[in-house]
Amino acid sequence: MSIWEYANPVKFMRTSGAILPWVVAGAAICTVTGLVWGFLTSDDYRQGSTVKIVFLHVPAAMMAINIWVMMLVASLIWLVRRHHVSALAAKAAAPIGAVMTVIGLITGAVWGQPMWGTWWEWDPRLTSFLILLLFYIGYIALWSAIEDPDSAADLTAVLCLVGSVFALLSRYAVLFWNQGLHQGASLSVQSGERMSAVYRYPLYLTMLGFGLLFLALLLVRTRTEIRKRRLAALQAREMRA
Amino acid sequence: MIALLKRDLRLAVRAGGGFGLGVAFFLILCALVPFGVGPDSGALRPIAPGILWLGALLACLLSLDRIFALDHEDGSLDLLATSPLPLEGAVAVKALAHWITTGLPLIVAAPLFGILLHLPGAAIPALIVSLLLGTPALSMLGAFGAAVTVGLRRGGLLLSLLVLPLYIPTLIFGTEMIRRGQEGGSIATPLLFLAGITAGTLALIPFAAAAALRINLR
Amino acid sequence: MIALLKRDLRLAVRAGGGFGLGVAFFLILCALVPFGVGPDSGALRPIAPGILWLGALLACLLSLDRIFALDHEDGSLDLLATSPLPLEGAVAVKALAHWITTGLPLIVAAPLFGILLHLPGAAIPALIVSLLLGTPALSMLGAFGAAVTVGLRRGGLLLSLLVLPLYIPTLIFGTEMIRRGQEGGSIATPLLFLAGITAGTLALIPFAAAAALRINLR
Amino acid sequence: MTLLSVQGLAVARGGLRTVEGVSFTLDPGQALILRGPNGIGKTTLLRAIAGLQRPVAGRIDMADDAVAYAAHADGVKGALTVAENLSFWARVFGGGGMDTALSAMDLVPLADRPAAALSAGQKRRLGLARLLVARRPLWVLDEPTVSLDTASVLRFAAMVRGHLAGGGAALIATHIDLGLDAQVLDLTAFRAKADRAARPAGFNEAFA
Amino acid sequence: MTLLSVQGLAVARGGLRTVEGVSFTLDPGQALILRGPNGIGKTTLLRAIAGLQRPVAGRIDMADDAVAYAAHADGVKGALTVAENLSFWARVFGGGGMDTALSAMDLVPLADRPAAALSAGQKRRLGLARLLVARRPLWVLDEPTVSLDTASVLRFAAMVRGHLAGGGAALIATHIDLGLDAQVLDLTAFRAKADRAARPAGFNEAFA
Amino acid sequence: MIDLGKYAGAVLGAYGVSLALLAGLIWQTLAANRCARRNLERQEKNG
Ligand code: HEM
Ligand SMILES: Nc1ncnc2c1ncn2[C@@H]1O[C@H](COP(=O)(O)OP(=O)(O)OP(=O)(O)O)[C@@H](O)[C@H]1O
Ligand SMILES: Nc1ncnc2c1ncn2[C@@H]1O[C@H](COP(=O)(O)OP(=O)(O)OP(=O)(O)O)[C@@H](O)[C@H]1O
Ligand SMILES: [Mg+2]
Ligand SMILES: [Mg+2]
Repeated sequence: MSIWEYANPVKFMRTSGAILPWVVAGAAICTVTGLVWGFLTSDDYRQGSTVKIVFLHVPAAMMAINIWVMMLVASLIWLVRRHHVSALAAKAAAPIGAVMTVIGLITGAVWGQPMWGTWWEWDPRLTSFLILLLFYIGYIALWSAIEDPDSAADLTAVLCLVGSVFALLSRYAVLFWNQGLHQGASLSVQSGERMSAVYRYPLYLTMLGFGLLFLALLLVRTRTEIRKRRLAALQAREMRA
Repeated sequence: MIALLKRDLRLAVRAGGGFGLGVAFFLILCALVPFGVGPDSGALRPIAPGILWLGALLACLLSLDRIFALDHEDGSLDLLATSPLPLEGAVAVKALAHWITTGLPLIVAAPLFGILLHLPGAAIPALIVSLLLGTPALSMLGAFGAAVTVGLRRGGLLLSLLVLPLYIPTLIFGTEMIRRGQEGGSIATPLLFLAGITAGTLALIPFAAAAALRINLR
Repeated sequence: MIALLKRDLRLAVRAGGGFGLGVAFFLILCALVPFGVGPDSGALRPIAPGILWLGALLACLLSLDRIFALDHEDGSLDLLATSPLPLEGAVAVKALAHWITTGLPLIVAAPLFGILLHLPGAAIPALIVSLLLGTPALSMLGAFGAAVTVGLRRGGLLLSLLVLPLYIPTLIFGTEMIRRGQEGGSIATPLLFLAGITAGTLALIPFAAAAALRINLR
Repeated sequence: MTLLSVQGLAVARGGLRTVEGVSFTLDPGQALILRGPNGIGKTTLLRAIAGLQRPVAGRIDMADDAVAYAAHADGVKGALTVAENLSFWARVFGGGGMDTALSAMDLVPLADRPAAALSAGQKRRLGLARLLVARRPLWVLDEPTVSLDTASVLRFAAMVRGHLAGGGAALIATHIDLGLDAQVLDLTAFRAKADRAARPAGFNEAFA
Repeated sequence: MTLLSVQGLAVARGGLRTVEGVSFTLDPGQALILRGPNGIGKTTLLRAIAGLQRPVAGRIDMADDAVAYAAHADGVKGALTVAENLSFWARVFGGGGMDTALSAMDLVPLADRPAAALSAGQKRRLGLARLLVARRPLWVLDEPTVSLDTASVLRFAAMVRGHLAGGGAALIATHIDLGLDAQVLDLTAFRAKADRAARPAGFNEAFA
Repeated sequence: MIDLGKYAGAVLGAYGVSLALLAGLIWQTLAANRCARRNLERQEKNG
């Protein structure tokens, strides 16, 4: 059978295959040590042992947002440069982002139960997250509903663009609607030292770990998508012949 | 019959078939309600049973036109009507397929959404049982409505209009059941009514729907 | 353009076009809420703005797939795309026709339903203004969703899934406006936001929708 | 033994009669071509014979479950593959013979293709292949060769000939020549008159 | 002055090329018939020329807004009457000539009938009448005579001849003979090869 | 063993569910990849 005449997928498969083991190793090391370290830290005087949840909650929550941004960038690249791999990368990233969002929601909910005495509260932060999940679901559903890969890539990219704008709008609308209970960003520089170093370093480590984990999963999933597309392409060619 | 069921299920899970969309829609609806009525649990708790049932009902409703309209458009319905399958059986099977693809996932997901709306844990069993008893009637009544409106190009809204009043008894007994579960009362009476409505619907509506289909095919 | 608007309106009022069904759906929804929540005004009043807006939103939603799907199926959309009309203009005109047939009747009927839900008279102007400002955005966003899903056979549920999250800002500012009207507060801020969202949507979404249509016609 | 006998048949569409006084019989091995200008009522007549609508007058005699009907629309599901589409109908009609049907209409290379990705003529071929799996003696076909290229029309004619040779019969409405050795019935002569018999066909005649 | 010039055109469907290297020109007064077996890519080619999809390679040169396209589907609204349907398209295309269009396709007696109550061939005639009100020089027609009876086919051919005589041109994909005096282009020779040029037509070629 | 105090259920639950979700995601990713690779190899060998 023919080689892949279009260079992009080939190049991607080669490079990703080369760096994948390193990424996987890094992700495993950072995530596992970060989580174990975090789990072994002493309890917070106010929150008790629940503070340990932060090592899952915050990295997952951050990744959930970052992954959407990455999808937006990939969609733009596809729309402007018609780079097939970037469309597939956006497709591959969406389920990871959705799972991260769900983890953020669930850890938050479990945390909220002892802290605020309720599983779920319509706090703006949490609500925005739920909305983000809705956008993820819509995006994934649209990808899976359209059979033709070219139209699917284009339409999901358009949806991602419009969706990003409205996700942002929703964020402001929700803030306007209800001022909430949720923690502010205590890692940010301006707000000063709100989280003690005991928690900060393992948290940094898990955040790095989750980032690498996302990268590893993204690479593997994109490779899967490329293979699936190649299989479909070969079959389509065969049928047409 | 089994061939028809299998085909409908397969069509539902294929690309564009919309399996699982019902649940997603349900989730969105539950998420939208607090934006409308405000976030505090005091306002949400009393309307939670109503919202949950309404969400189930609308998710059901939005997927109704699939039951016959697609088959009508591409001519399959004509062919089914001239096939050896009795039309009543085809109606029942198609309603069953609709329930499996729409009602069942809703029932599984409902407790989660109950939490979003601050439904107390004690009401969860009542919620599940009421949906389990009620949703088959929704699918069957929906099939009837779909059969009546099948000839109309995009009868979606009219379909809703026809079917919603038929859904009212189910809705009322369903929410009543959850409310009593919430308050810890006895759920026997609404349960009985709900079961009765569903049983009657399942027994009689296929005939009405098949008759409507025959008229529309003429 | 005007020919297209006239045709769409004419199609809507002809048999099977579904004019007025939106209002009927709205009515049914408002009539069902007291069944779900209980009839006393104390429970109804705080949720009334939300219910009214949610009803408007759902009524809008149910008629969305008409915007392009019918024209796609019978080939009119291909012909429109090869006609001298710019596709962006066609999108805008079709959204406008949708608004006239669905949004406008809702706005006219809303005060009545507000009274049904014990909305105080003082909030009625806010209700009307909020709907007047908000529903055009609903129609336009709906046109976008319809354009994205037009190639899919019966994308109804998927369409709702895509469109409802886009409705969230409009819904929030709309209800907030009525709520403030109810409480006698200043409605300037939500009004400004609502107007801003609608203006932005009307200005930009036609291009996105036309792009989606072109992709789907390809 | 006749497969189908039609006596003084009148059919109506939109509450008005289209053709009336149509009589013919079809024996095994026979084919009958219906002709007539657009709008005379061919489709309506065929639907009545397929049992989809009731005749206004006259009688249609045939065995139960004898008809396989193929209409303007093919009843093909775009989301299913060609083979899945066909096997569904095979199961519904309790027949088999998928393979012969696929090869008769030259669909074997397309068998695993989703039907949405077929061209107009390919889709039509799939619709016609369904007739073979239905295993019904009487084929009632409404413009079966629309969109077919010349090779496919020949293949279809061969399929009909095979069906006739096997003791079947076919009633075909068409505007083009299929190269079949069949009687032709021109419906122009049977156009319904304005003044008509006792029973009105529907609201429109009852009040006309 | 040529109305349409196509050079080395390649078009794709489902991410794969169907035909490639197609070149021809159409001058005023000329008609070109496209032939080829089912699924070769006639519809795809016509859609590209009508501007509904982008060609993968090659160029299409013609004036802006020169094309009137008629597809498999007619774009007829069942809820509107025949006259309303036609006048809508007349207004969109800024043309007039409703009456000539109606009489050219013998639709005058049906003018006030809702289009849903037309038979298959009558609906098609309405779809073809639209071409006359569009007043575009280049007609791009995809199997225009489907469902038409012999008389209507003749009428349609006369309409095309009138269009050509008036300085128009027509590009027609069809399987049957229209009796037009036109060149014929058989697409079979242009079927796309497996190995192809640099830029892929879509996902399927990019990854194959 | 470290003492989680009265919030043991919450902490362990959060960790359990999250890690299960992550494991599920990783497993699905790998399984899909394996499946795609196998199908593609089969296709390339045959065709
Ligand atoms: C159920 C839903 C919840 C969601 C969706 C959620 C979402 C988020 C997000 C997105 C962040 C990242 C913020 C940033 O990067 O600045 C975050 C951080 C955080 N959340 Fe939550 N949260 C939830 C519940 C909770 C609960 C119940 C608590 C505890 C009482 C909590 C405590 C925290 C803390 C301490 C941080 C770290 C803040 C920081 O230092 O940046 N969250 N959450
Ligand atoms: N959505 C699709 N995905 C993949 N392939 C497709 C799709 N639609 C059509 N095709 C294929 O593209 C090719 C060209 O189709 P096209 O409709 O242009 O053929 P055609 O020449 O018009 O045939 P016909 O005479 O049957 O109308 C066919 O082989 C068809 O199977
Ligand atoms: N819904 C309807 N209401 C009223 N009249 C109708 C309706 N549908 C069709 N007709 C009319 O009934 C007559 C018979 O239509 P029918 O479809 O049977 O014609 P046909 O012979 O199949 O024509 P064709 O060759 O064009 O397919 C036509 O004159 C048509 O205009
Ligand atoms: Mg006919
Ligand atoms: Mg074609």
